[in-house]
Amino acid sequence: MTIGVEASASLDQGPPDDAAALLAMMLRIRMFEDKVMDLFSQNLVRGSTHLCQGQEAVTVGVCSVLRHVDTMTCTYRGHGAVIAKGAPLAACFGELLGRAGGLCRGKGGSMHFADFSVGAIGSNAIVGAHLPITVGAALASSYLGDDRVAVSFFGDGATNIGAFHEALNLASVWKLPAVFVIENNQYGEYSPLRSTTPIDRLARRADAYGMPGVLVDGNDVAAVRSVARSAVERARAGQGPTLIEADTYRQVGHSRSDPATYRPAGELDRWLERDPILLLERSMLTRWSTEELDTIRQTAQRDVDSALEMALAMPEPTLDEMAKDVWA
Amino acid sequence: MTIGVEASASLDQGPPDDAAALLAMMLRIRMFEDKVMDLFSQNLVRGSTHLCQGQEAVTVGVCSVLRHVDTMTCTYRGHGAVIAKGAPLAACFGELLGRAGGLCRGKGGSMHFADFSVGAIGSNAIVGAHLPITVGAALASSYLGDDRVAVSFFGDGATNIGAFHEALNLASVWKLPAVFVIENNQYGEYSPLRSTTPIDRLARRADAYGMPGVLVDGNDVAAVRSVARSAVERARAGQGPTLIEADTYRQVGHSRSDPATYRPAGELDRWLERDPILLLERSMLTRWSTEELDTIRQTAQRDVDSALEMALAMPEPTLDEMAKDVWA
Amino acid sequence: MSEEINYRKVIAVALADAMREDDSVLLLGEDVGAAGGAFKTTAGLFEEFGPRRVRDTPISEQAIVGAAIGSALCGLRPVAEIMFADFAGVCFDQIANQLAKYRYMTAGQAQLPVTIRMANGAGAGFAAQHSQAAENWFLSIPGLKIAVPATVPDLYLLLRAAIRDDDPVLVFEHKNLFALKGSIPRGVAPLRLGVADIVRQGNDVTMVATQQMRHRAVEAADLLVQEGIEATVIDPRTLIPFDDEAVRASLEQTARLMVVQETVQAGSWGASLIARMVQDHFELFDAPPTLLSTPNTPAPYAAALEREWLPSVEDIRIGARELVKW
Amino acid sequence: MSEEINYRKVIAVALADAMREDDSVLLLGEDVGAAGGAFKTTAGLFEEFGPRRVRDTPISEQAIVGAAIGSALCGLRPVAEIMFADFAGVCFDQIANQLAKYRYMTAGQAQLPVTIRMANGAGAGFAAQHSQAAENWFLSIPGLKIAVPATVPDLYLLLRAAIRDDDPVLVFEHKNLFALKGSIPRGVAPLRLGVADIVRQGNDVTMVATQQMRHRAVEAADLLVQEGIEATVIDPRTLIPFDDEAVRASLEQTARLMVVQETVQAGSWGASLIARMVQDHFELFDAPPTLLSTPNTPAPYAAALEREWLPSVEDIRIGARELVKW
Ligand SMILES: Cc1ncc(C[n+]2csc(CCOP(=O)(O)OP(=O)(O)O)c2C)c(N)n1
Ligand SMILES: Cc1ncc(C[n+]2csc(CCOP(=O)(O)OP(=O)(O)O)c2C)c(N)n1
Ligand SMILES: [Mg+2]
Ligand SMILES: [Mg+2]
Repeated sequence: MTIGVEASASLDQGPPDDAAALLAMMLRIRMFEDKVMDLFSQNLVRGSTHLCQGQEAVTVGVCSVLRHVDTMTCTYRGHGAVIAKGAPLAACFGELLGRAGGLCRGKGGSMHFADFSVGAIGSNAIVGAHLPITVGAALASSYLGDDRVAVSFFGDGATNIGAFHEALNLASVWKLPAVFVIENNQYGEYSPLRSTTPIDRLARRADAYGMPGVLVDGNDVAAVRSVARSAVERARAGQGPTLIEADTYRQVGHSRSDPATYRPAGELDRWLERDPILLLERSMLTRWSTEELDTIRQTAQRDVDSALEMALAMPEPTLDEMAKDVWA
Repeated sequence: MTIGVEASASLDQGPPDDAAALLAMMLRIRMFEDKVMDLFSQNLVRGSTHLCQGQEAVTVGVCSVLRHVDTMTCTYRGHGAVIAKGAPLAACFGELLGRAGGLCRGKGGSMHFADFSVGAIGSNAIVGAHLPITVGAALASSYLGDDRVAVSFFGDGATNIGAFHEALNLASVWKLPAVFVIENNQYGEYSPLRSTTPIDRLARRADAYGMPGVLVDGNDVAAVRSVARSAVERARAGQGPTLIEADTYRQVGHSRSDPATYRPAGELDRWLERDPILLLERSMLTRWSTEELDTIRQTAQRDVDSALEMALAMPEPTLDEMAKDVWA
Repeated sequence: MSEEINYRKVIAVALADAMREDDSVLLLGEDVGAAGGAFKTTAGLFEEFGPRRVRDTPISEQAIVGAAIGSALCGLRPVAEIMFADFAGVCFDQIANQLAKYRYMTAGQAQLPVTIRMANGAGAGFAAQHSQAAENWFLSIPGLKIAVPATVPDLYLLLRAAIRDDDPVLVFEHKNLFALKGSIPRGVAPLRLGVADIVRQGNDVTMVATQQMRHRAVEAADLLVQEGIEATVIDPRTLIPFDDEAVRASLEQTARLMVVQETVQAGSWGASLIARMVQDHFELFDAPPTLLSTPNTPAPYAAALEREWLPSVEDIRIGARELVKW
Repeated sequence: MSEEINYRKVIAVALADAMREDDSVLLLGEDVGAAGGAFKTTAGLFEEFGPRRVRDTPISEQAIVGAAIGSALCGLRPVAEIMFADFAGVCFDQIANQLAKYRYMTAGQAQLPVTIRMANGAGAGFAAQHSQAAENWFLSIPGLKIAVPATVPDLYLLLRAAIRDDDPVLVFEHKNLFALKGSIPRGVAPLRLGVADIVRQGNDVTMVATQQMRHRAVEAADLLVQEGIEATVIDPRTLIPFDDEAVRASLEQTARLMVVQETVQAGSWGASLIARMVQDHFELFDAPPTLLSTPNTPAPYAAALEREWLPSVEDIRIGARELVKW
């Protein structure tokens, strides 16, 4: 059995700034997503949007061990991952609002955040489709002999699509420097995992590809970071890919139109008690004062607020933007 | 671990006719395929053709526990499976030759043998594409509450394609009466299994779908039959699908144009010593005389020869055949 | 007979009627059951017909279409949902190489009474991977019928006809029409696939358009009256088979053809129609046929860009005006 | 400069030249390496460039195309092989929704210098799932370039151009042309994608055809001379971009257009071309444009049927004769 639950690594062992940086990033994402909810209700966001409140520890924990040159792909529920990888908040809001100053000049929208300058090489709106692409990113590292690692985030539901299978198999047979991270938020749209998947622990699927599978508490940022670090080191050392299953929870509905009434009573509350930000703050109280934590929170809020302000001031793309970027 | 190697079941326990029937069927297939090789060289077969000499015990063993109402899907390397399921030899040759009396009136060819009247509901030329279709056949049985089982044969190489993954997962989560049989002939086209697949035993992949995976000696028809019987009974009992890996060997090249020079020296010889027909005949010698075995062989040869003669006498399809069967 | 309902909701009505009529009809797709569909187009069916007949699947489009095919081969009449038509990309082989060809390759042994429903089209800011008019992907694949309903009654009737049909039918439900109102045509004769709707009659120009563009064409036609231009608007309702005859008959009057579509020019149904018409009825044309398409780009997200990307009522009006002047 | 070689073998020559020129070029696909390709089109490359640059993959077309995309995003210039073009069905999403749209959705951040080679077309008895002219599946997907070489030099030049191109290019290698002979155009200027080849000049009719049909068109044109008919034959060489101007210029002389293709009418490149030509250059036409296509069926296996299914030299000759008489 390749699955192990990583014991929660304590942040106490790391430098104190670490925890602060992690908390700050998680707060930025949470506050960003909360703002997006507001923007919804003001009808400022088109199409659909998929939020990640409750899942911040996964993307922040993993991205905290990556450099900008390492690549990251993610899903339509990707705001958090792209922010965690280092994309500027104003350009993120701008993209969401379809503005010229957006990450993709307003052409991609909520489901297609990308910022190549920080290694966020694509959010994908087709379930699982970015996994083969991640394999390609890892192939490039291996081919060029550099030490970049390719990381991919995707949902529990995505483990049932063909692309998942093909990608993991190829990454393993070529021993590529890739890390596959399942954000197991317990649901694929409105379907609980057990209704679509005949096994309970998705990390077990790693066995089918001869790669290690690791289960981790996805609401414990330190634990996530620890397993991610091992997987990234393994990848850099040329030992091949790892599958990480991070157990977490989507605190909001699947998308803007989902009130999430299908959740059993009490489930959300139980998970809110294990809110990743709450858990981190609580663990930090041994070394940090409440005031210090408040300052981190206020800074994050200020950053998010001013980013939104900047974004709202951005112009819409001009019409000549439409024909651009089809071809090189 | 769900994998077990089934101990070779002896045919001695069964009625004596059993062994004779199995042998006769295996010989028919072998002799059919040998004839196809001849037809190649006479340029009577169009496109490509994929032969199954050496793999007969798998399809014959499995199909021997099926009824005509049970469905079977297979690949472009499907002559053996379709014959084992009960399709008439003359119509098989006719299809190969593109004649009006062919199974599919000459419209399908070598890669698309099908005879719905015996439950052979399709040979597929797209690797893995028939697996989801098999799930549908099993769904129909489950929906209608009858006791039909849906069986699918496919290659080792096919276990790396997305459709395999989606099909096995769905069959398992719906507990459908399906049996998935990997004909592991050690190669996908020219690629040995280990070059494309990071694990050595494909039956292990069953774990990823919460279904039993069974490894069996695919050259031992009795052993194959035994594991197939268990899997079919399990399916009929509503306990869901099984993945069977039958270890065997493709004694000829991948397709007409392949001289199979990539095989390591001695490999073919070692497998020829374990030729499934040879093994069966040897085991039968305790209860059957050499003369009796010869008679079975001669009958098979006569059947194949006369079937080919009939097929060669069949007319080509008339041109009005072309426009038929696009629509119901 | 004239119960008011919207385009979104009539889908479940048609499905329920079909399921009551025929026990071999079942539904499968992602969240079509307990949740009532990502677009709520199957709301209530799970409650009425239960989990045997309304089946939630994993996110496995190849398995969904394959399961539909296999169950059809074995006597069922499945209706599969592919949530957004764009996801036909991940199961394209099952649709194009399996579903479409199975009957032919087996010389008619295989029965394929399969319906595939998909939410189609642009206009609501879903961006490039969720906004395609994917019916154009399947035009060159013999063996598939393609329905593109634009109104509530057509959606009801085409869905019923698709499910009753013994051939595979792809039904594209335009997601920008979900709020459109109309009445359920109950007790009405079943629709034959391949019969156009002559939405509007006029002698100056023949406009052919489907789904969202049909409504824009009608709106433009209404405005053109002020300029003294009378347009015929034809909605073919199905692209395969296509009611060429309806278009030809109208061209006899108008001698001018304009097709409006929400896809690019190349590989489109509009270009195919125009090519057939000029080949078969060249003498009917007094002016060059006009095809109004999107620019040669994927669908952009930003509101201003997507608005510009789709042919507008104004584009149609200007196009028709020029065509009539020619 | 005039080394004789066949269409099958020139592929490896072009690939080797590209790989020698640029170390970021690598090949991936099923059995492209050690085995030299299912059609032996990559023979010798593994020996020269080794397993790092010539990579055998599992049977996982989604992963193959995805790996090409991802590696291109990170600086490589991959050439992926999809053995038969029909298998584009199992990786259609990766080609149509990812490869084609990635640059646009990221507003030009993504670089996609990807080439996908596929064996295309009918004529050798491979039946319905291995005989399609799959270039038609991609016409309506903006973001892809499509090359359809018909001769040895064109195949060499187009493959080189595709690999050098910074956009995704699908290169369809027609498997019924593998034995065709020709010379390697070494030392010749690189070809620009989007420039037609005027194969033959004549004032009576303009024939446009690609791949196998180009050769039949030329053969028919040669025969038509006996009847006093002089045809221009244009091979566009790429379908996207398409050299409309070459066709227009020829129509100035001939006023008659005939397109020959090995696919059905609907959704085809030929129909698209005709629709553009009549829309943009209506006044040039003295007769209805003619599109010669296959019947509306999948490719049948039997020799007699497949022969009948494909437009023949005789079909072309008759079609041209009638068109000129019109
Ligand atoms: C191929 C494909 N099928 C279906 C969808 C529609 N869809 C979008 S999100 C989603 C659920 C995905 O669940 P999961 O992988 O668990 O990720 P989560 O949304 O929970 O983060 C589905 C079915 C899609 N985008 N792509
Ligand atoms: C989707 C797809 N990819 C590739 C091929 C080409 N192809 C035909 S057979 C084959 C090898 C299959 O190997 P395996 O599954 O082991 O079956 P075997 O041929 O050994 O019986 C390949 C790659 C195909 N037909 N379909
Ligand atoms: Mg989920
Ligand atoms: Mg094999």
